[in-house]
Amino acid sequence: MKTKKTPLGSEGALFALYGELDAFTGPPLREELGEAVEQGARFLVLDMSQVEYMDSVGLGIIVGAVKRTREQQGNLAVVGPQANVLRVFEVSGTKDLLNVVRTLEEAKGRLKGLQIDDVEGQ
Amino acid sequence: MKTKKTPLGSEGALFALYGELDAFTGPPLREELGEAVEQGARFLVLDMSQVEYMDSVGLGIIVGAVKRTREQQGNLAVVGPQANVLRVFEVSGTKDLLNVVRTLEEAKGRLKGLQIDDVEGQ
Amino acid sequence: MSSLERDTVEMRIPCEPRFLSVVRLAVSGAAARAGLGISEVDDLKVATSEACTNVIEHAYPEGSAACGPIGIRMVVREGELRVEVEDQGVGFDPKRLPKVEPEERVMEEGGLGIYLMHNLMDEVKIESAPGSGTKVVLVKRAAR
Amino acid sequence: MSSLERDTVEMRIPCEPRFLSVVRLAVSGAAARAGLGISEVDDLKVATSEACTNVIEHAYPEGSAACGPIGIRMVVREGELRVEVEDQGVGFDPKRLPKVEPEERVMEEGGLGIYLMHNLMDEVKIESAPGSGTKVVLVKRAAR
Ligand SMILES: Nc1ncnc2c1ncn2[C@@H]1O[C@H](COP(=O)(O)OP(=O)(O)O)[C@@H](O)[C@H]1O
Ligand SMILES: Nc1ncnc2c1ncn2[C@@H]1O[C@H](COP(=O)(O)OP(=O)(O)O)[C@@H](O)[C@H]1O
Repeated sequence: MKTKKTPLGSEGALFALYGELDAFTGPPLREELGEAVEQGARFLVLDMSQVEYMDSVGLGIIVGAVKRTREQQGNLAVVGPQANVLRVFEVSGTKDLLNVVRTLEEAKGRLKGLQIDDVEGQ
Repeated sequence: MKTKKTPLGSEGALFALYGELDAFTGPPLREELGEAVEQGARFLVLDMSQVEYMDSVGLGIIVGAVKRTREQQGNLAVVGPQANVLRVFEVSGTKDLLNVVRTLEEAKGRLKGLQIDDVEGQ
Repeated sequence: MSSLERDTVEMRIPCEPRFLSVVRLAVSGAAARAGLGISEVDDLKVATSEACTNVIEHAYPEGSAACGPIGIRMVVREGELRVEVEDQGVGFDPKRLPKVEPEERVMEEGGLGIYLMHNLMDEVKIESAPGSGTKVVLVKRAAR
Repeated sequence: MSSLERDTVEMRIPCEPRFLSVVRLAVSGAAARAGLGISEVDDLKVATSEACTNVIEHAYPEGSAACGPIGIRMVVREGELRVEVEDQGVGFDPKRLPKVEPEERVMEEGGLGIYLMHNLMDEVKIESAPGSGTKVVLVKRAAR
């Protein structure tokens, strides 16, 4: 799974994810998100519009990341999943918990404490 | 394989083909092209821009159709195949024989005897 | 192969996550031949992947070196695909799965695989017992 | 499955053209895992389909009711996919294929399958003899 990371203010990071998210591609992503939080990004936005597949392994990784951000009084949001990926969030009852929304604007709204000013330009 | 047939002048027919062309989907297409020639369409144009896959079974069917049109002093052309399908025409050395071209305009140019006037509007 | 099996595709993959995508592609193809629609195919991809991932993660606790192959059978009927995922691993008692709510499971970062299968498929059957391997049967039908 | 086979996906399909697309999808997935590019994957889809179509059309001349299953093995290496297509049918002598030019074959509406395999693959090996079935080995490597 390819990823592209962009800073989001001083305490946040936007990850654009590409391809399939399963037990093969998941573990390196878990590492990457964990490191980002360790390095101070307590607000994470995952752009999942280019993710073609996700199952419970992906869910588990995202849940792990949201827990880590919240330990730092931060949070996580998921932006723009395609129909098949959205269905997995919905069926698992994790859509609200994981702040699954359609636009980056909405995601910022969900991340209370994220310094919006720094982000306006994105 | 889905097909869509449009008249092309009084003695021709344009077939738009959709999907995969292999030993499963080929036989009904062979029937359909054969019938068209029998019913007087001695000029055939195959729009292959929406064909996602073709192998030697498809080649055989198109060669069969070109032979039938030529028996009636007609001809056949193939328009706009995608890279993978074009490769099969090229590797098999059938690109010229089967008048594989990029546009409907070019196809008409190859079909000497097709009454272009009737076709202008297409 | 008897004539009864003219509708069955069989597959065997090594017990490794890199082959999950190959299984999903084959399942997509079989589901299309069964006449299922896009969202039904998507559901089958997830459920089949969950079953195969479980073999990789749970069937051979001694470690991946001991992990045997995963058998996948796809039975293609008009309007229905049946997928069977089989291993010769340790097995488990499906009745003794912890009964927790999905919200709780989620915060445990796991335990959602079988829950998803049930919610995405028309039928799920798990044949397993400690010591004698596991067979998961998934059935998805075309909506009318 | 021995550790030697940790790179091998096996498949068995009934001898019917409707399953060709399922094989192509599985081959695409395996080829992607081997690191092959899009046009290499496309070549493998054609060559594998040709081999399977030949089983359906030639291996069981008594007719399709007698037609046994088609075995497909995909061996995934870094930068290389090897596909083996096997049947238990009548077999043939690969050395006695008619030597005609592709242009002539084309006008016969057939006889291009093996020609295409040779022109699309890096290696083609046909192991066959009258009475003892056929195994076609196709190898495609990533361009450097
Ligand atoms: N093929 C299998 N072999 C052995 N145990 C299994 C198998 N599939 C599932 N299990 C057991 O069922 C439990 C629940 O599985 P699942 O709902 O997929 O959640 P998870 O895999 O995240 O634990 C697993 O933790 C495991 O104990
Ligand atoms: N699996 C097979 N079993 C028996 N005969 C085969 C098999 N594959 C190929 N052949 C023989 O090789 C010939 C050439 O095959 P091919 O080049 O694919 O062209 P075509 O299938 O159009 O005849 C076939 O006509 C057939 O006699």
